[in-house]
Amino acid sequence: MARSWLEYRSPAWVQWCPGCGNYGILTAAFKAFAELDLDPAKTVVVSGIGCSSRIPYYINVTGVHTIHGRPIPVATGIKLANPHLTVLVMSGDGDLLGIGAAHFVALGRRNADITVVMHDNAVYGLTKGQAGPTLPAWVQTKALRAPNIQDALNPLLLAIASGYTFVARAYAYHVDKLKDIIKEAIKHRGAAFIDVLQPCPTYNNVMTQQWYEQRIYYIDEQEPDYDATIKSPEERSEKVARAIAKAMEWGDRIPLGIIYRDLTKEPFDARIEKIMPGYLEHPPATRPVHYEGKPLVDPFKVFTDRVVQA
Amino acid sequence: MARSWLEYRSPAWVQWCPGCGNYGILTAAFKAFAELDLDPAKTVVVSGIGCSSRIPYYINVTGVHTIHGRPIPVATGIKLANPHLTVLVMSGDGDLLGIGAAHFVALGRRNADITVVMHDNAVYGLTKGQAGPTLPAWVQTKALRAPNIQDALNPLLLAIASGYTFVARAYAYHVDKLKDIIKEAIKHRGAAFIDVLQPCPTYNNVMTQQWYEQRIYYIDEQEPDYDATIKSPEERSEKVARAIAKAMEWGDRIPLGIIYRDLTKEPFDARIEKIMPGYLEHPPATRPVHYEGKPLVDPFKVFTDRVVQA
Amino acid sequence: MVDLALLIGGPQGGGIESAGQIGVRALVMKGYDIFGVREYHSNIIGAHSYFNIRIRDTVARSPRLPVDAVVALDAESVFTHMDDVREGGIFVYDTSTLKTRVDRIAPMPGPLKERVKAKLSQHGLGDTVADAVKYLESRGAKLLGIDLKAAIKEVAEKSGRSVVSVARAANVVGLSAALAFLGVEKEYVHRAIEAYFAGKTRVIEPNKIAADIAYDYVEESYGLGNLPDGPHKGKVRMVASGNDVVAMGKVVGGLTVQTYYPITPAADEALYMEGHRLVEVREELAEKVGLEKLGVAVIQTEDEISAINMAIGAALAGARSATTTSGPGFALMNEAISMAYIMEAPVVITIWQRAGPSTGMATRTGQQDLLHAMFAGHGDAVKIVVASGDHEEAFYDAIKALNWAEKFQIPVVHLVDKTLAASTKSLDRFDLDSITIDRGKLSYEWSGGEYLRYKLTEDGISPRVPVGFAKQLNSSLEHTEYGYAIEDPEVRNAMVEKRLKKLDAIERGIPEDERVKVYGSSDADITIISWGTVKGPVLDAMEKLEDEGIKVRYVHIKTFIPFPVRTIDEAFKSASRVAVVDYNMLAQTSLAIRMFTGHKAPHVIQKFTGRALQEQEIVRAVKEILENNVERVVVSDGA
Amino acid sequence: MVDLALLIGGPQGGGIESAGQIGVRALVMKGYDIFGVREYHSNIIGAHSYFNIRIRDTVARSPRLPVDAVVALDAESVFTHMDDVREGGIFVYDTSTLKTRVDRIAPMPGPLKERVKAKLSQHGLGDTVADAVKYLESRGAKLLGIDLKAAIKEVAEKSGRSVVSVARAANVVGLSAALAFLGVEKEYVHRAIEAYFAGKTRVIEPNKIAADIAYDYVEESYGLGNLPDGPHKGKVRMVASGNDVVAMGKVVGGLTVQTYYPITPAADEALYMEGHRLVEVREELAEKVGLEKLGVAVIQTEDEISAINMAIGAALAGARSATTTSGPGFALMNEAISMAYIMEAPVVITIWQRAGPSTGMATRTGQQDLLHAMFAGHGDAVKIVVASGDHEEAFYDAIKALNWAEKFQIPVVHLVDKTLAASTKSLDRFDLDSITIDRGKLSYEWSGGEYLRYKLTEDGISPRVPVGFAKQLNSSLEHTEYGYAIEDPEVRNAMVEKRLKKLDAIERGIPEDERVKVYGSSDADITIISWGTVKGPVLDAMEKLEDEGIKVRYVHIKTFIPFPVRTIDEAFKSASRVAVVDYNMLAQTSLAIRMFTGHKAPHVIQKFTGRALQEQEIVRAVKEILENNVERVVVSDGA
Ligand SMILES: Cc1ncc(C[n+]2csc(CCOP(=O)(O)OP(=O)(O)O)c2C)c(N)n1
Ligand SMILES: Cc1ncc(C[n+]2csc(CCOP(=O)(O)OP(=O)(O)O)c2C)c(N)n1
Ligand code: SF4
Ligand code: SF4
Ligand SMILES: [Mg+2]
Ligand SMILES: [Mg+2]
Repeated sequence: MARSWLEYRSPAWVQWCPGCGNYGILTAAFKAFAELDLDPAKTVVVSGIGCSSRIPYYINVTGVHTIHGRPIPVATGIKLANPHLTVLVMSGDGDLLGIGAAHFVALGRRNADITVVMHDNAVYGLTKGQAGPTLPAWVQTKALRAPNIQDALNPLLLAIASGYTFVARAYAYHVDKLKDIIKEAIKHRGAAFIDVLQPCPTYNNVMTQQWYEQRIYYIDEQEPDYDATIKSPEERSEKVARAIAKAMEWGDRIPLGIIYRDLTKEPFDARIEKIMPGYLEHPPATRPVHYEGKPLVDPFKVFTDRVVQA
Repeated sequence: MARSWLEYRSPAWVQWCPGCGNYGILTAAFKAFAELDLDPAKTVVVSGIGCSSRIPYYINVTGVHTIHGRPIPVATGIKLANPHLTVLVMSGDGDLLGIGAAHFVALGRRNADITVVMHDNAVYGLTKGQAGPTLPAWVQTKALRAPNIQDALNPLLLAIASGYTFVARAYAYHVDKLKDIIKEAIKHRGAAFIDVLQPCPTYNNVMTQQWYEQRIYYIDEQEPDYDATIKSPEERSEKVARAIAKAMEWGDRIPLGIIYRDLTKEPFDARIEKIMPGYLEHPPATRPVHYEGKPLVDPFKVFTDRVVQA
Repeated sequence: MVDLALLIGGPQGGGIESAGQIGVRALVMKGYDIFGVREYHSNIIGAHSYFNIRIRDTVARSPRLPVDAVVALDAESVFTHMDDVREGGIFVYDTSTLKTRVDRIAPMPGPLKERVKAKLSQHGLGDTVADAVKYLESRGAKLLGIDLKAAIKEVAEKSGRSVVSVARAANVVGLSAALAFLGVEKEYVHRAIEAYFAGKTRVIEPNKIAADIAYDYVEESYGLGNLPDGPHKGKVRMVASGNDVVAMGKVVGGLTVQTYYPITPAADEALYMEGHRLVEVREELAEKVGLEKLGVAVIQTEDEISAINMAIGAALAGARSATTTSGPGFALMNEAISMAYIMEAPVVITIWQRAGPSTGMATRTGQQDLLHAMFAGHGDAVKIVVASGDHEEAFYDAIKALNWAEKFQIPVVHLVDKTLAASTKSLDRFDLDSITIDRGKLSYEWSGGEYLRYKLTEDGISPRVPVGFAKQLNSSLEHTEYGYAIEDPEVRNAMVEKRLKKLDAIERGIPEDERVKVYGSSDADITIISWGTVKGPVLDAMEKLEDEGIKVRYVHIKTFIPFPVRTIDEAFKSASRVAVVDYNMLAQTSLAIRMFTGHKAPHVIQKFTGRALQEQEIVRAVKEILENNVERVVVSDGA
Repeated sequence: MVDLALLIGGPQGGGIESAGQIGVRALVMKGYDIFGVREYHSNIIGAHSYFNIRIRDTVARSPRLPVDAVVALDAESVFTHMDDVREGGIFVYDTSTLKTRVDRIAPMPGPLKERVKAKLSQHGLGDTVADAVKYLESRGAKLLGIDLKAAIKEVAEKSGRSVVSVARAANVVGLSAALAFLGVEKEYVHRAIEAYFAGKTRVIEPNKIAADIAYDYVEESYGLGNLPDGPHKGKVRMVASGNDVVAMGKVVGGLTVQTYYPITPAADEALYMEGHRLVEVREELAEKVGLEKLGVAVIQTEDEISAINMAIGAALAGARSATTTSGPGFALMNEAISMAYIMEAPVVITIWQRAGPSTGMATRTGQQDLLHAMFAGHGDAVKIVVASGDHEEAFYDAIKALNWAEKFQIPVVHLVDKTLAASTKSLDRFDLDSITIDRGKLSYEWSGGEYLRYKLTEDGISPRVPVGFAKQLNSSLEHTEYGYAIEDPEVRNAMVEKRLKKLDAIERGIPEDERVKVYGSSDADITIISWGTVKGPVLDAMEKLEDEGIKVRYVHIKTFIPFPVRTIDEAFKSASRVAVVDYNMLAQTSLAIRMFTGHKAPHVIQKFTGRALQEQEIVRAVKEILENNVERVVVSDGA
C-alpha cells in the first residue's frame, strides 16, 4: 500500500447533494485504488452522463466523461487499444440499463476485463428524478406525475444472463464493504459488475437509507457457506442456478456481496491474442505505425491475394 | 376458423434462399393467423432489417418494415396508439439482440401485449453471414475470417431477466409445433417471446438442420409434468427458478416449447388505463382531436395552475 | 414608462426558481408585463443560479443588464453580481455572510474567483463579502443588508417550525425586500405565494411570514416604493414557461401521444404534459364529440431512439404524435427521421436547443442545432423546420407543426431553445378561433378496394388510412404504391418524383408570411436577420436604438425548410447594412441564408456563453457595427 | 484504340461476382486497364445481378452502355438486358431457357415485366426468351446460344462430380464464351480462375473444364476473336475493389483499430481487413521497428453507436482508429461525433454511401449523405469531410484521413460510395515514397508537470498524450484546460476560440490542391462540378465529347470541409456554363457550393436510380444542356 487514499482525491468541488449515496462510492473507490496501489495515469475511470457520472472529476486518476449511455463502448475501446490499463466504468442505472442496455449486454458477451460500478439510485438524478430502470412499478417518487408503470429490471440477473463473470451487489453507505468488493472486481480478469444501491435523498424518497437498511444483509455473514465462485466448467450449471436464485432475492431481504464469479472464461484480450498473436505485447495503442513517417506496410507484399501478373 | 391460411399469403416473390428456415416460420404464421381468424387489417407484423425482416411482404396482413433494431419501439408505438390491434414483431437475432437489445429489454419491462418472434439463425444473414449474438464463441461459420470471439447470449434467459411474461423456444422446420406456440403467444396478454431456431443453410454451416435435429426435444413430450405457468404471485419464485433452469439447458439437448408464462402481471395497456382512465375506450389512435377543425381544449380552462388574476 | 429589471441569485436548490416564480406572479398581479429567465448550472444542489425578471408596462420580452435591483441570497451571488446593478439600484445581501472570503466558496468556478479578487484588489479592497459591499457602495448602489439567518430563525419561531424546515424561505425574504422597495403591495406577495405553492399550506404559511418580515423591515427602515399599478391590472392572464406553452400548444393542437426520454431542457415540457394527461373538453364541444375528458399518453422511453420510433409507430396507427428532446437526443434520432420521411409518417420532433458541442453546457442556451436539424437523417431525408421566437409563437407553432406533419405526411422539427424553456412570461388569452386543426388526407375508413399507402398523386401526398383501418404495407425500403420493396429504376424514379412533388406542395402550402416576419421598415440604418429567442432582445434593442435615432429593421425567420427566399432576398437588396445574429460558433444562420439565397451578411453578432441574449448586447453590437464597421461582434453578458 | 464493354447477368448467388472477377483478371493479364462494377439487389439468392466490365488500352474508369457483349446466364437477364448490347455486339444466352415466359420469372419486378412485354409486343413478338432472341436479332446483335444445362452436365461428367456441385460453373461457361469471342487467350482464363479461387482445387478444376467447353465451342463454331495484347502486358498489377483499397490504405496508413457493425456496402472493407489482421512489415524497416508482423484489431460491435464510441475510446488511448459504415449507421453516430469533436479525439469514419432515404435501396449507390455528413452532430460539431473519386484517390485519402485526424485532433469523415465499393479496378503500384504518416502533436511521454489535455495554444491544437501515459481528464462537457467541467463564460469563450483557431489551422493546413482537382481548361464550353465516383464517367465523357468538338472542364471537389472556395469561385467566374452533377434528390452538392461561395449553378444533372453513373449519360446530358439549355437533366441508365 504505497499511496494514501487522499492522493486519489481531486481538487474539484464535489457537487452532489448533501447525503447523496455517491459520496460513499467515491470514498470506497479512493480506498480501493489506494489499497491496490493503482497508478493514476494507468487507471481510467470512464463514465456516462448523470449525477454519478461526474465521478471522474473527483478521482485523481485518468478520467473520461463520455456521453449518456456510452461509457461501456468507450471503455471497451480504451481497453482494446491498451489492455495493460485498469479500466472502470462508473455510471448511473439510467445510463447503463436504460439508454445503454445494449452495450451493457454486449460487454458481458465479450467478458472484457472492465469493472462496471453501477450507481443505482433507481432514478434519473441529474434530469431531476424521473423513474430509472430499477424503480419498481407503481412506485411514485417525488418528481413523478403518476406512478411508475414500467417494471424494474433486476440488474444482477441481467448481468448473469449477459455473461458477466463477476456479479456483486453492494451498498453505498457501507464504504469499507463496498471498497472490498470493488477491489475484488478490479482484480477479477473479466467483465465485473457491481450493483451499488445508492440512496438519492433528493429524488428517491421511497428507497431511502432507512428503506435499504431495513432490508440489506451480507451473504458472507449470514450464509458463510455460499460459494459463488466457479472454478471449473463442470461446476457451472449448479453454481449459476444458485447465483440466480440469490440474484432474485429482493423485497424484505436484499442480499449483498459477491453473487457470482466465473473463473473459467477467458477475458476479451486473451481471446484477441488467440486470433491475432502479438496483440498483448504490442497492442494497438503502442505498436509502431510508421518509421520516421514512412509506412511500414507495402500493399503489394501484403495484399498478395489482389496482385495479378499481367 | 373462418379463413384459409392461403388467404394470408401475399403475392410477393419470397426471396429467401432455398431451404431457409424462414419458410417454416412463414408457413407457421399463416396457419396460426388462420386458426385465430385474425383480421388482416387489424393484425400488424412489424419487422426490422434482415433476411427474416422481409416477412411483412409475404404475409397478407398489415405490415411495417422498419429499420434495423427498431421494430420493438415502432410496434410499441402502434400498440400504444391502438391497443385493440394484434401486434407482432418478427425479426432477426441480430436485429433484436444485437443493435436492438436495449429495446428488447425495455419491452419486457413494459410487458406490452406484443408477440416477438425471433428468427434465430445465429448469423447476420442479409449482410452475408457475420456472427450473430447467438453464435457461440470459437465457432467459425463460413463467412467469418476468424473464429467468433464473443459469447452467445441465451435469449430465453435474457427475456426472463427482462420481464417477458411468455417465453418459448421453437424450431423453424416443425411448422405445426411452431404454429401452436405462435398461437399461444398471440393469445397471451403481455410481452411474449419466441426464440425460433432457424437454420440458415447459406451462412450457418455449423448450426444446420442436422445439428439442431440431433439436439432438440419437446418439453411437453419428454417432461409432461413441466408446468411453466405462473397463476399467482406466490408461485413465482419457484416457477421462475425452474424456468430459468430449463432456459439454460443448451448443448447436447435443446428443449423446445413454452418455457415460462406469467399470468399475474398486467400488460402495459392495462397499466396506462389505470393512470389515464378512458385510454382503452378512446385510445390515442382514435380519440377525437378536434371538432370540425376546432380545438377541443381551452388552455385557460385546463392549465389553471398557470392562470393568474391580475 | 415603467421598465425595470430585477435579479435574484443564490445556490441551486435554494429556491431561486420559486423566488423568481413568486416574483413574476406578484408583478403580474400588480398589472405588469413580465419576462423572467433563469440561468443555472448543470447541477442539483449548490452551484450558482439566478433569475432575471424584466418588468414593463408595454411588453417585456428580454433580460437586461444592469438591473435595478439585485437580491443576493448568498456570498457567491454578491461576488458574481457585484457589477450587475445599475448606479442607484438596490442590492440586497445577507449580512451574516459579510466575513465570507471568495476562496472559501466551494462551488464558485476558479477563474471567476480570480477575476473577482483582481477587481476588488484593483479597488484596494480585500476578498470578503464586506469588501464587495464596499465596492458596491463605491459604484453607487443602495445597499440593503438583511441578516437572513436571523430572519429564518424568526420565521421558524413565528411559524412554530424547525429552522431547517423553513430555511428555504430565505429566498422569499430577499425577494420580498426587493418587492417592498419597488412598491409592490404586500397583498400581491401573499397571493403570489399562495398561487405558486397552490394548496401546500405547510409551505405557504412560513413563506408568508418570511415575506412579512422583510416587507415590514423595508417599510420601517427605508420606506416602501411607489410603483403604480400596471396596465394589465384586472385581466385574467397566464404565467407560463416556454416548456409549458409548448405542452399546451400540443395538447390544444390535439396531440394524443407524446414520447420522451428525459433530457434538459426538454423534460419539463413532457412532465408538464404528464401532469395534465387528462384534460377537459371545452364545454361547448363536449356534447358534440361525446366526451368530457381527453387523454394524452405521455410515455417515458428507454432512450431517444425508442422515443422517435415509438412516436412514428403511434403516428402510423393514427395518433397525433410527437416527441421532445434536445441536441444530444435529436442526434440519436437521425436514422429514424429518415425512416419517417420515406414512410411518410407525420411526427413532430421538438428540439430544445442547449449549448454544445456534445454534452457541452447542458443547462445553457444556444442556436447550435440549426444545420444539424435541417440535414438530419441520411439519404436525402427531408423535414419541415419551424422555429419559435417567443412564448406566443411557440404555442401556435406547436399546433402548426402538428398540422403540417399530418397535412404533408412528413416529419416536422420544431426548434426552440433553453432560453424559451426556462423563461416565464405573462400571457394573454390565446385566440382559439384562429386555430384550425388540420389532419390532411387522413381518413379512418377505406372502401376504395386495395389501399395503396404510397399512391402516386398530383401533389405527391397519398390518402392516409392508419394502420388498423385498412390492410397496408409501410416500408423503409424504396417501395411500390402498395408498399412492396422494389428496386426497379422506373418505380424508383416515380417515387423520388412523388417526394419532390410533396416538396412543391410544401412550398405552395406554407405561405411567405408563415415563414418570416419583418419588423421595422426598409429605410432602417441596419437590417438584423435572426430567429428564435433572439427576437425579444432585438425588438427591445430596436426601441432603445430608435430613441437614440438609430433605425433598425428585424427580419425574423420562422421556417428554415421551406425557406423564405423571397423576403430574405428582398431584405438584402433593400438594406443598407445587414447583420445576422448567430447564436453559435459556425455562423449557421448565415450559412443557411447563403445556401438558399446566395447572400452573405457582412456583419455577424455572435454569442457563445450559453447565457440568454440581452437587450443591451444588441444595442451595443449594433452601434459597434454602425460606428466602427466591425465584421464580427461577440457578446457575452450575463454571469 | 481498344475500348470495350462486357456485361454478365444472372441470378444473385449464381456466380455473377466470380464471373466478373475472373473476367477482370483475365483481361488484366491480357494487358488492359479494367474497371468492373457490380449491380445487385438487396438479396442473397435469386434476384437479378450483373457485372459491367470496361476494357481499355488507356484508362478504364466507368461503365458504359450499350456494351459490346452481354452474357445472360438466365432468362431474366435476357429480358432485362435485351436493349443493352450495341448493334453488332455479341449476346450470349442459355438455349435451355428459350421457352421461358416473362411472367414465370418470380424474382423479376412486375413493372419491368410489363415494360418487357410491351416492348416485345410492340415488335409483334410474344413473351418468351425465344421472342427476346428474335428481338435481339432484329436489333443486329450476334446471338450466341449455349445450352448451359448440357454444358454443366458435361462439366460434371468430365470432372467426375455431381451436377449440383458444379452447377455454378455455368457462369464461367458464359464468361469464357464471351472472352473467346473477344480473343482473350484460354491460358489467361485458366490463370484467372486459378488466381481468383486461389488454392481451392476442387473449385478450380470444374471451372477450368467449364471454361474449356465454352471456349472450344466458340473456337469451333465462330472462331476466336483477335484482341491484341494490351499496353500493361508484363506488369505486376493489382485488381482490387474500392472496399479493398480503403482497407489497404488504412492498413498502410498505420491503422491499429477498426470497429464496425456490418452494413452494406461497408462490411466488405472490414472483412477484407479482418482477413489481413496480421500484416508483414516492409523488409527494409522490420529491423528498425523491431517487429516482423503488425496486428490490426478489427472488431465487430453490437451496433454503430458502439462502433464509433469504441473507436473514439481506442483513439483516446493512442490507437490509430477508424470505423466504417453506411448512411443508416452513420446516422446513428451523430451524437458521438459531437463528443469526438469536443474531446478532440482523432477518429476516422468511412461512409460508404448507398441509396436512401432510410433503408431505401441498400445495395445501390448515390451521393445522398453529403449534407448529413457535413452537419452531423449537434452543437456546432465540426469535422473534416474528404471524398474519393476513384480507387487511387480512395487509397491515398484513407491515409490522409488518418493523418488529418491526428494532426488536427478532430473527426474526419471519408465519403465513398457503393459504386466504388463494388467496383473492381486494375491498379499500378502505389507510390510508397509519397506517403507520410503524420501523428501530429502526439507523444507517449510527458514530463511537463500536470498534463493539460486541452491546453490553449497558438493554433488551437494541444499537445496530445494518450490515456494511460499521463494522468488526464477527457470530457464531453465544456471544460478547463485540464478537462474539468466548467460553465464560466470566460473559459467557455476561450475554449470556443480555441476550437475556432483549430478551424483556421485546418484552413491553413490543407492546401487548395488537396481540396479540389481541375481537369481541362477554363475555355471549355461547359464546366462540370462534382465529386466522388462521378469523376470516372465525367472524365470518360470529356474524351468522347472532345471527339465531337465539345470542350469540357471538370472540377472535382475532394474536401467539403474545408471547402475549396477559391477554386470554385474562380471556376464560376471563368466558366461560360456550369453544371453540377448531383447524385441525389436535393441537389446537395449545389447547396454546399452555394453555401460556401454564393454561386448557383444554372444546370444540374441528377440520377436517382442508384445504379452506377455511366459515361454516355454524361455525354447525353451535356449535349442536352448545351443544345437545349435544359436546367435539370435526370439520367437513369442501367437496369
Ligand atoms: C442522449 C442523452 N439523452 C438524455 C440525456 C439527459 N440525461 C442526463 S443525465 C440522465 C439520466 C441520469 O440518470 P442515471 O444514469 O441513473 O444517473 P444519476 O443522475 O441517477 O446518477 C439523462 C437522461 C443526455 N445527457 N443525453
Ligand atoms: C443501422 C443499420 N445497421 C446495419 C444495417 C445492415 N444490416 C442489414 S440486415 C443486418 C443484420 C441482419 O441480421 P439478423 O437481424 O440476424 O437478420 P437475418 O438476416 O439473419 O434474418 C444488418 C446488420 C442496417 N440496415 N442498418
Ligand atoms: S440528485 Fe440524487 S443522485 Fe443526484 S447528487 Fe442529488 S442526491 Fe445524489
Ligand atoms: S442467407 Fe440464410 S437466413 Fe438469409 S435467406 Fe438465405 S438461408 Fe435464409
Ligand atoms: Mg440513477
Ligand atoms: Mg440472424
